[in-house]
This record gives sequence, structure tokens and C-alpha cells, in this order.
Amino acid sequence: MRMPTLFRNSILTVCLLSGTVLVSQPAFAATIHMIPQGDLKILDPIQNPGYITRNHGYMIYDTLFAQNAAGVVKPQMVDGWTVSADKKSWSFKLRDGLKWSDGSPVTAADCVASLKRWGAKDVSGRLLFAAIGDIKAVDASNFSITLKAPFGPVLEMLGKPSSNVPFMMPERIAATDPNEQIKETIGSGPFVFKRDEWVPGNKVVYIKNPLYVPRKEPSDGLAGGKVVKVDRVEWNYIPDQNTALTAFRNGEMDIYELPPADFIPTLTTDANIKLAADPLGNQGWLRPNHLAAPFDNPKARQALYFLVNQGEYLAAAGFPEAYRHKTCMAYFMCGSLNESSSGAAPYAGGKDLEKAKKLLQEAGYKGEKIVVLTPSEPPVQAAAAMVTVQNLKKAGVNVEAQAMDWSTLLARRSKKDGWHIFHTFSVGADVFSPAVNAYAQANCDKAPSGWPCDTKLEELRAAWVAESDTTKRKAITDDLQKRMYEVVPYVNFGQFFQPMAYRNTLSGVLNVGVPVMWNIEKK
Amino acid sequence: MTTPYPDQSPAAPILEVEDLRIAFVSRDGIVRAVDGVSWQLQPAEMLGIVGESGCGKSVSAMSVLKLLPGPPAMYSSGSIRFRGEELLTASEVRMRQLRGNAISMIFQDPMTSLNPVLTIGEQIAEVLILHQKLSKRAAWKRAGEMLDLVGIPEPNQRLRDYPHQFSGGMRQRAMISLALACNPAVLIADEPTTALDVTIQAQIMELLARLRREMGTAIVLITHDLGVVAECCDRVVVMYAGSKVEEATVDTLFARPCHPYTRGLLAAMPGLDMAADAGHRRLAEIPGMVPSLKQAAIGCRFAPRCAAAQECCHVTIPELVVVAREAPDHLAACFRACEAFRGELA
Amino acid sequence: MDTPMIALLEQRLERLRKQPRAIRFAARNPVLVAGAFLLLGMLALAVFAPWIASHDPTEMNVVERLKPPSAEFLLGTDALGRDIFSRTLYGARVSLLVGVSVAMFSALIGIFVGTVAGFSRLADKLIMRVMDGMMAIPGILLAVALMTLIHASVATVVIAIALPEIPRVVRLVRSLVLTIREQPYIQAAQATGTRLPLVLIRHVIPNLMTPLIVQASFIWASAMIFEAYLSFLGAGTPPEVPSWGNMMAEGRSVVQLAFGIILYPGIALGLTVLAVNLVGDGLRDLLDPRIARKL
Amino acid sequence: MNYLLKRLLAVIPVLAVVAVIVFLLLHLAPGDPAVIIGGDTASAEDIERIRETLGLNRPLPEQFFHWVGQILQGNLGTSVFTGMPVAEMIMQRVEPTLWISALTMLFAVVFAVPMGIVAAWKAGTWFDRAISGLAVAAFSLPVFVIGYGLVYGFSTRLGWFPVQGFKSLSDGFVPFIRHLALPVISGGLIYMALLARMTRSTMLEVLGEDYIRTARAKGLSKRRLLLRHALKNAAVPIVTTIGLGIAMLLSGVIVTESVFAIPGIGRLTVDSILRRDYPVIQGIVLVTATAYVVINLVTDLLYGLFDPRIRY
Repeated sequence: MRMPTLFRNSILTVCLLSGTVLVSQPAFAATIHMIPQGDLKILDPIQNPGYITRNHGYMIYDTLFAQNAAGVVKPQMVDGWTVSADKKSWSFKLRDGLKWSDGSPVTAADCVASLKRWGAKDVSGRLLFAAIGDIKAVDASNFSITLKAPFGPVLEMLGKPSSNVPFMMPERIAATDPNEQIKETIGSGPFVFKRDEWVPGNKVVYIKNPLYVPRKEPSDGLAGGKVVKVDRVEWNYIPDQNTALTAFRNGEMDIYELPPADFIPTLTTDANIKLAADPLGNQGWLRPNHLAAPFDNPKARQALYFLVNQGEYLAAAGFPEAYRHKTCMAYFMCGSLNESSSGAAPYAGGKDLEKAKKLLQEAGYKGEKIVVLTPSEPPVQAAAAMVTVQNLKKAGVNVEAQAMDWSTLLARRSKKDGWHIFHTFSVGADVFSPAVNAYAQANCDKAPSGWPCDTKLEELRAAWVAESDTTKRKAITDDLQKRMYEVVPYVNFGQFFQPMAYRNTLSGVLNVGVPVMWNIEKK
Repeated sequence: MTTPYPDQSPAAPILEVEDLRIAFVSRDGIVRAVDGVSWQLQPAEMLGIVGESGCGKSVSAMSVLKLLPGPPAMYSSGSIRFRGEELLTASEVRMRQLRGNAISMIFQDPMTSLNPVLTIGEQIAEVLILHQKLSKRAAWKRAGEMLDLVGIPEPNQRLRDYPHQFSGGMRQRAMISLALACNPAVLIADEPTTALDVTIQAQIMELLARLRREMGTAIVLITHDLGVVAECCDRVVVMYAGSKVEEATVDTLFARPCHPYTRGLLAAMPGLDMAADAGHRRLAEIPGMVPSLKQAAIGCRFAPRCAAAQECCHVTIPELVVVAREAPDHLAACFRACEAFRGELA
Repeated sequence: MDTPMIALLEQRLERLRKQPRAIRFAARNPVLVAGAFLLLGMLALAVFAPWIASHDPTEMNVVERLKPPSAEFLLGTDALGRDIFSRTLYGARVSLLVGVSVAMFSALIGIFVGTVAGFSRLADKLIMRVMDGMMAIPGILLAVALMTLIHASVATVVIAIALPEIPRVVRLVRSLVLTIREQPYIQAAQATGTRLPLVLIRHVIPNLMTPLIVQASFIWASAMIFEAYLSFLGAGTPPEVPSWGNMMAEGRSVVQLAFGIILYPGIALGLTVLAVNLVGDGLRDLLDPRIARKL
Repeated sequence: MNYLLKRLLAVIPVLAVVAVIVFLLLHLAPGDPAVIIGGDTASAEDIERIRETLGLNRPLPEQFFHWVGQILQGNLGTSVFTGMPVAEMIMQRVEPTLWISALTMLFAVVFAVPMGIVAAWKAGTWFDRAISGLAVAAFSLPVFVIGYGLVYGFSTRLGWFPVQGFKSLSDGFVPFIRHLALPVISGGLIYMALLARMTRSTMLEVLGEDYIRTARAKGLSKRRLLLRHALKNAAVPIVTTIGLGIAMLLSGVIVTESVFAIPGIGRLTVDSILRRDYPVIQGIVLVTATAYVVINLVTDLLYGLFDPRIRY
């Protein structure tokens, strides 16, 4: 059958056309293709604490201070700062020559406005601003903070590494209400967000920020000089994990931010693939609903400790031995500055279903239905929920596993009733200190879902942030953790290391738990 | 009234069917639809083939053009010769040259016999282009003439119409013009008027008779309507349960039917003159049912329903015999045919 | 007297006729019989699952994660250490249940709404607009939306899959009712004074059965695949309820490590859908070649 | 052509029904964008304030009429998350879905219709059984299983095709086709099966009609009989199936888009549903519904082309 003429002509014209187009496309020196952990949906790192939005923040924004690899806070946009003897009044001087991506200079007023917006939303920000009497810009490149109450970790807060990072934005943008999404994406970070090439759900594009002036020092953790060695970065979101792995192994992608745990063994065997994991690791959270019987009684919550065998949870999530931390009873991450073992003694024996059953009876549990929210995605939370359901069943609890997708879970848990347990996990940087650990809050209704309520725990937290001397703070940490073991705001179901995978065509990949693109060179 | 014969010289018959046997093979059994039938068709003659439905008349007609679907239908014996050329063993290519060109056919239901999505002109022109290699324009002109010939008003305009824009009668006329477009030697008409009402029926039969005269086409008329046969046909073949039971010229058959089945058929016809002394007499009917053709015939198939049946009828299959010396071309397949001819049969 | 050829055929037919009726029935419609046997096999697996299965399908032992087929785990284990063989067997229950109930649910509602639309001119206008509206929304979107918005359970999966099928059934039933309504035997029934509902039940609906049964079998087949799509998009049957669909969906992220997780339920689903399609085809040819073929 | 006018007017009530169904479906169900924007560590207060800024607390009818009002002015609203106008988001992702649907349908028709015709022509032979067998088999496997198989075979092992992604036509014809080959085949197999079966049964039915017997009596060859007489009559049911197929395609493409990471409308809709991005969901469903209704209209008009009895 003769090919219909229409069809034949269209092919010819297209070939000619495509020939010319290829030539005119701008050839980039080097482009990094990354498979992000998720689809970038929200561009406001203050309004939304999601890690994908935080990573977007690190691309286009800069911070006053930043934590180096050892966890010590180093200046970034700040040139120098002074603090009064009584640690009450602080003044900061900005580095000169800092510019926004639209060319306008960075002023102290911008920083003050950004800090205020961050302070209104972030967990530790709220603690800091509760202690601040006055914060104002002295002149174009100096601003001062005067405390009205003692607050130790001021610098640690300004250099907070994760969730709701205090990114600096131009004043007019920082003036937006923290609960409303910012409209523009102007930052002073190493990259510029190419809004016109953004295809939500598929592709996010950043190009090198020509106006960015990195610090002189070599890059160290999130601090130091953020030198950009590539021209363009593309985040290519691949919804299907199997396709993502195949594409990455075929070399179509350079970086695979969050490969599912089960893929780690196959990736390690591949010669031209390297893995880099955040040394601190992540912590799994089993969160009971403090308002739903029987978990309104501390005894019932304490019974949960006897249900958790951390190795079992991490194995179910698929993490190989090398990426699981041995059972860690510290609430503030094993291997962190605030690691402590106080209060863990009664539960050192690990999983003991009989003790759990006994404690539940003592708490007055008479067999009513316990609802565990079980998401189908993401994999770690899904696996953890299934393990808890099974252990509760084995402990004779009348448990119902209600299945749903992650968005429904967020909705269901924001309601005070209708659920008893859900699971999530957090990056070590959001867990390792009482100031940043959101789920350690016990301020009743103001706390995130689960709503722990305990004045003593709040007092200890307030005392912790007020203390600036590290040794005294250590003692407060121990008391605080002991109290947490009594109040049980959440149960730690395991510390694990989530590696990022990248191909050996890249060098200089930083190992900080956040997929930062500076310092990376592509052969 | 019979039309006068063209000079009926006993030239070679244009179409001969000799001892044709066709069986339909299926899991439930073998149906002997046509069980040894023979007849001839002279040029420009009109032969009527009569019989109840299911007696094999349509099957034998369709087999002339080998239109029966291959697997179930099976020609177990006999031959069909057109101008001496054997058709049963002819190749499909040869058959295609004959169909619609030398032998063509018209069917019973005009409503569904024309392709609803093609114009009348296209369907007629197609056969002209195929067989007579005419150009498209010439074919359409000829098609227009054919429509005019069959009496359809403003033929050239109607060529562009679709079948659903034609009435039943006009569609049958279109079918006829399509069949006769290539001036075929033989036209097989399979109950052309059954689906039409009486007035149109008469017009179609009159048209067929006229065309036969003008174009000299021999016509095989298959029908169960004895009235139509009486009016138009020259000779008649009566079939029953797959085989020929009687053959004669129209006059002799209607005057002196010999086979009991033919006599029964004629008796069953309500004549117009009967209305006068109606007296509510019941119409004569032939008792019993047409036999199943799944078993081989043992005796005469009509024996069970035949009033004049004797012992021998049930045992041996009656041969076709000449009923009387003075009517050599009047044959009947009945042991008592000669008695019937002489009127001695009740 | 027969020609030798027919006589020969006669003997062969004689031998054929001696075979038992069942074999002759099978010889006549092989598609239907093959499909029916395959389907009965799957149904048997589903019904006798507890006795055949080697493990409790929901019991996890995390130590045995992603094991290849072995003596203990006939077809290996999945990402949570559950036995694939047992889950495939129990999965048959859910998948078949979903398939059948979707077919029944959509057929019943389809008959009711379709007949009403077919018979009352006023209702027809309204119903058909709503049906067009429902058909305009791609089925899978309607299902995913329903699944994510209502508390997920096998029942909601059935509703979510059945809803997009209903307009198609209503349209089919309506068109059939419109043709049947014109049939003389309906007018005859009405002429003898039988009231409308009786006419519907005794005359109209039985005539719908043939094409509806065939359509229901195709809905049954596509429903099982639809369930796999829902789980694939993250909105399917709850994870702890084993069904072929969510087994394959869960297995897809580890398919490169243990493709058995997708392979075995995939084969089971494929065979069952094949069986249902064959039965559908066979029924169509057996029951009423003319009307049914219009599908 | 007042029939055309009537049909176009009939589109409005259908879209109205679609709008109401989608709006109610989303707003009456638990969960809303505010909770998702609030994120993991948001307190109930934060979520309430976000809900306030998004105006989700206003009474439902008010929100509905506000949304409808916007639509009438041609503004589909903006995404609650990305802040991008819905129309722009749709335009960004229309090209892949259109290309996949069109090529899948072309692939299906180009293979299925001839297969169906030959299967009908050689009905009962091994070829016919093979076609029917293939059709039923292709119908029995989910698209993503076929997709994974093809990717494993042709991308990982043979390396002929890329694993995922989409290159627009402007990026050059070869990369464009290489990226679309596997998705089109994996999605197309099912429609090929459906169409082949449909063509076969329709052709068989037509071949049994009287006018085919007349055509044979005219001495036409089998080829001409099939293509000229039979096919034209079978065209109407085949066009209906293709019309239905396109409708199914709009939804079937979602899975293919997910497997091959193609930025199509289907994937965008599922993502929006999973994250409760109301304006985007409502916008897309309206657009796909309009497309569906238009396709239906076109197929109906096509009937007239093939079958003179249908006159408008």
C-alpha cells in the first residue's frame, strides 16, 4: 500500500527542520542531571519544611552562617560579628559585594526581614525570637540582635542546617506572610532558578549565578567557599523507581539523590557508581497520638518501647547492615554532640511483647481498636507501619491498618481523633538538638500532630536553649532525655544512613546529607 | 398465455446440469441438499424451477456460479457445463470471468442485495469496468442506459443516488440492470419477486420477459409461485427434497401433471374462478412435512405423503420416465406417472 | 444411494456422534471450554488457598527478605519477607472478588439506569448527559480520585473501578432497550395490558442478558487489570490485603533484584484475564452471534 | 448544519456535569492542599492559617461560583503549589500526551485493521486463530509489565532506545522517535488487540451480508470485495472503536507516562490528585473532558463520511 503522500511529506520537512534546530541549541560546558528525591512542588522553603524545597533553597539562597563537616557553625554571608560579655547583644557585619540575582545589593534590612519571616515559622526560630528583645538593621551592612532572655545557641540557630533553613531573601519578598507562598525566587545563592524552563512534575533547571561571590576558604561541609564548577543543573523527576534505577545505571542521569534502600547492594557492585551518605544519618519516628486512648496514658506509650526492635524495622525498610546504625537509644542521634543514654535503662532489653502486653493492661487498655495509618508510599514509612501493625497484633492488640497515600496521611493525622500511630523519619540535622527537634516539643496544641503535652519537658527545653555553657547544657540534655523516656513524645525506630548515588564522571561531591551542587566537577 | 418461442432450433443447450449432487457437511450430519439433479437450458429460453422452500432449488442455482461457501458445501458428484465448458472443475479465476459477464444472478431480497454505502451508478459501472474494460465515463453512460432500459425515470440523475433512496421495486430493477449490464448469456433469478407486492411483481416479471426478448438472455427462474411460472416460463422443472420429480413444458405440466407432488401443488393453488362456488371449501393441502435430508433416500422421498403410494414406492427410488410417447419431453419420477398422464389416477 | 465420498463422511460422523455430548460440545466451542477450565482452575486456587498456601500471606519475617525460590518459599519472598506463593494464592481471592463484584455492580446499575433511560424520554435526556459527563472524565482519574479521597479498602476499590464502567453499560443497555422496545412482542405484551414493570422484567431484561453477560465478562477482565493500575499509581487495595495488583505495584521497585515478585502474580493475572476473555468470546459466539457481535 | 450546532450546544451541559462532579469529589473528601503545604512538622495552627490564605475556608458554593466565574473569563486558575497558571502547566505537558496518543492510535490502526481484515478473510484458519490468540493475550497484561519487559529487552540489554524521558519534535526527529518508540509500543499493543478483534468481528458480520454475495456474483476478486465493499461498511463500527480507544487512551496513557517518566497530562493529573492541587485537577479534567467530547463529535461526523444513510 503506497505511503499516503501527506505522511511522507511531513517526514521530509521535519528532518530538514530538525537538522537546523540542533545546530542553534546553546552548548553548555557541563550539565548535571539529578534524579531528585521527589517532585519540587513548593518554592517557599519557609512556608514548607519539605526536604525537596529545602534542597531548592540551598541552590538559590545563601545563609548568614553554616555548619561545617564537624558540626561547628562558620560564617557564610557574615563577615564578622561581636557579642557582649553578658551574651545579650549581638551585632553582625555582612561581607561586602553580596548581590541578589537581580543585581540589587544585599542589605542588612533584607537579612532582618528574612530572619523575622523564618522566626515566625521555624521550631527553633520561634524559640530564638521568644528570647529576642529587638532586632534591627543599624546600616546597609550591619544589623544587631539584643536578647531579653538568655539564649545559648544563637549562632547554631542562624546556621541551622536543615528544615526551615534561615535563607536570606530580599526584604520585599521576606515581607510575605509566612503562611503564604512567596511569588518570586530571587536569592543570593550559587545558582539561579530558571523559572521559564520549570516543568512541575518533570524538570527543574538551575544555571550558575554569575553575581555570586564565594568565600575564599575551601568548602567544608555546608560552610566554606561554595564554588560552582558547572553551568547548568537539571533535576529530572522520575516517578517510577524501577525506571529511575535503570536510567541511572544506563548513565542517562549523573546523580540519584534517594535510591530505595533495596537498590544499595546493586549500586555498590557497579564499578562506575559511588555512594555518599550523611555521616550523622536519619532517625525513624513512631509517633503515638497523645490525645487518643489508650495512648493518653504514659504507660501505654511506654509499652511501645517494648514493641520496637530497631534492626527489624530497618531490615523491613530494606537497609543493608552497613547502612544501619546498631540499636541507638539516644533521642538526639548517636554520634551527635547531644548523644546521651540517660533514661534508656528500663528499655535496654529491647523488644519484649509480654512486658508490652502487661504495660498496656496496666494502662487500662481493654481491646478497643487501635488505628495505625499505613501509607503505600514512601517506602521507609510504609515498611515501618507494616512492622508496627504486625508487632501490635502479636502483642494481642486489636489493631486496624488503614491504608492511604501520603497526602491523605498528612490530612488524617492533622485531625485530633481517628488515629493512634503513624511513622515518619527525619534527617539527623533536624533531630540532634532539642532546639531543632520538632517532635520533642511538648507544648500541647501548638506541637505537631501527636500533641505531646508536658510542662516539665517544655521547661527543660527552655532551660537547654537558655544555657550557653556546653558542659551545663550536657547535664540538661540528660535530664531532658530522661523526661522524654517518661513522656514518650515519639519512639525512635532506628538510626539509618540514606546514601546518595552518583556516577564516577563527577568529582568533588560533598557528603553533607543535602544534595548541594557546588564544588562538583563533571568530566 | 405463453409467449411464442423464438425459433426453437434444438441447438446445443447453453447450460447443462447433469446428475448434480451437493451435500452440506456439519457435525450434526450430512444434509443432501441436492441429490442428483439434471436439467438443460436452451439459449433465450426461460426455465422455471419450482418447489417448496428447502427443496434445493436455490442451492442448485447458486452452485452454477459456485457461490456456495467452500467448507460446508461439497460437490460430491455431477457436472455443470456452460456452452460445453465444465464449471465444477473450473478455476476460481475462470469463474470470476464468467460471473456477471456470461452468467449473472439476481436475488430475492432487493432491500439488502445492494451495497448500502456505494451509489447505484458505482455498483453498475463496476461490473462494466471489470468485465468490458470500459473507461469510467463510458461505464457510467452505459449504466445510465441500463437504468433507462429497466424503466427507471431520469436514469442519469438517479445513478448518483444510494440504494436506501430507492423503493423495493426500483431496487430490484437496479439489480436487474446490474445483472444484465454485460449482456450475459444466462440470468439466474432466485425468487426475484417473492419480497415484492403483487403489482410490482407483475411489472418485474413483464420486464424480465421483455429483456429476454430484446437481449436473448436465457433465464432460469427459481420460484415457489406457480402463477408466475405459468405466465412467463417455457419449461418447468419441479423439485422435491433435493431431486427433480417432474419436468415438462408449461402447457403440458399445467394441463396434465403426472407426479402426485405436482398434482398436489396445482390443487393447492386457489384459482380466481373458484370464488363463485366457494361454499367455504377448504383449500387442498399436502399432508405431512418435507423429509429431513440427513439420511440417504431409500424409496421415493414423497412416498410418505403420497396418496397413490404403493409398496414399491417405499423401497426403490423411482427413475425419471417419459410419461407418454406423444409427449417425449415430459418426464416424471414416479412409477405411476403414465397412469396419471392418462388420467386414470384418482 | 450415496456417492462413496458421502458414505465415507457418514461413517466418520457416526463415530463422532458416539462420543459423549460433552466432548462434542467442547469440539464445537473450544474457546469457551478452554476459558472455562482455566477460570475454574484459578477459582479453585482462590477457594483452596488456605490449604495449598505454605505460609500466612500477611506474615512478615524480615530476615527472609527478597529470597529466591527455595524449598521453604516455593516462589521466593517479597520486600517484607512475605511468601510470594501464598500471597499469589490469596491474591487470587481479592483480584477475582474485585473483578466479579465490579462486573456485577456495574451490570446491575447499568441495567437499571439503562432501562429507565431507554423507556422514559424525560429521564433519558438527564441520564445520558450525566453518563456523558462521567464518561468524559477518564476512568482511571475518577478511580484514583475516589481511592485517594475515600478511606481505602477493597470495597472502595470495587466502587472506584466500577463507576467509570457504569456509563458504558448504561449506553449499551439503553441502545438495546431502544431496539427491543420497538419489537412486536413488546407491543403485543403491552397490548394485552401487562403493566410496564412486568413487561420490563419478563420481556425486556431477559433479552438484554446475552450482550450484557458478554460485556460483563470483558468488564471483569479489565477490572482486574485496572486494579493493578490503581496500585501502580499508589491508590490501590490496601497494602496488607494481598492482591495481584498491589503485589505487582509493591514489587516494581525491587523488580531488578527479584523479578519473581512481579512475574508470578503477573502470570496469574494474565492467565485469569485470558480465561475471562476466552469465556467472554466463547459466550458471545455461543449465546447469540448476531446481537452480541455488535459489541 | 444545525446538527453541528445542536451537538456543540450539547457540550455545555456535559462539561457542567463534569465540573460539578469533579468539584464535589475533591472538596467533600478529607484532606486538602493546606495540610500538604504545611508539611511534616506543621502544627494545627499553621495549617489553619495556610487554609485561610488559600481561601479554602470560604463556603463551597462561593468557591464553586468563583471558580466557574474564572473559567468563563478563560482563566483556569493557578496551581495552589507551584503558583503557575493552570493553563500554562497544561500547555507545557500537552505535547507528549498528544504525541503518544496519536502515535499509539496510529500504531494500533496501521497494524490492527489489516490484521483484522485478513483474520476475517481467512476466518477459521491458523492465521485467524493466531490473531485472536495474540489479541486476547495482549489484552491480558498490564501496560507497565509490558513496559518493563520492553525496557529491559531493548534499552538495558540492546541499548537501542533510551530508558525514559521525552524529547520534543523540535529537538530533532531521531531523538523524538527513539524516546517515543517503547512507550507507543507498550501502550499500543492493547489497542491493537482491541481494534484487531473489533475489525475481525465486524468484517465477519459484513461478509455474511447479502450485498457481498451480490458482489461475488458480479465476479469481483476477493481483494476488491474486502477492501471496496466490505471495509467501507465495516468502517462505522471501526471508527467508533477508534473513537472509544482515544477516550481510553487519555486515561491509559497515564501508566505509560509513569513508567517512561514522560511529562504528559496523565502524570500531571495523578500527581495533582495525590497532592490535592484542586485548581490543576479541575482545570485538566475540564480540558480532557472537552477533548473527549470533541473527539466524540468528530467520530460521529466521520460516520456521515462512511455511511450515506447517516445524514445530519
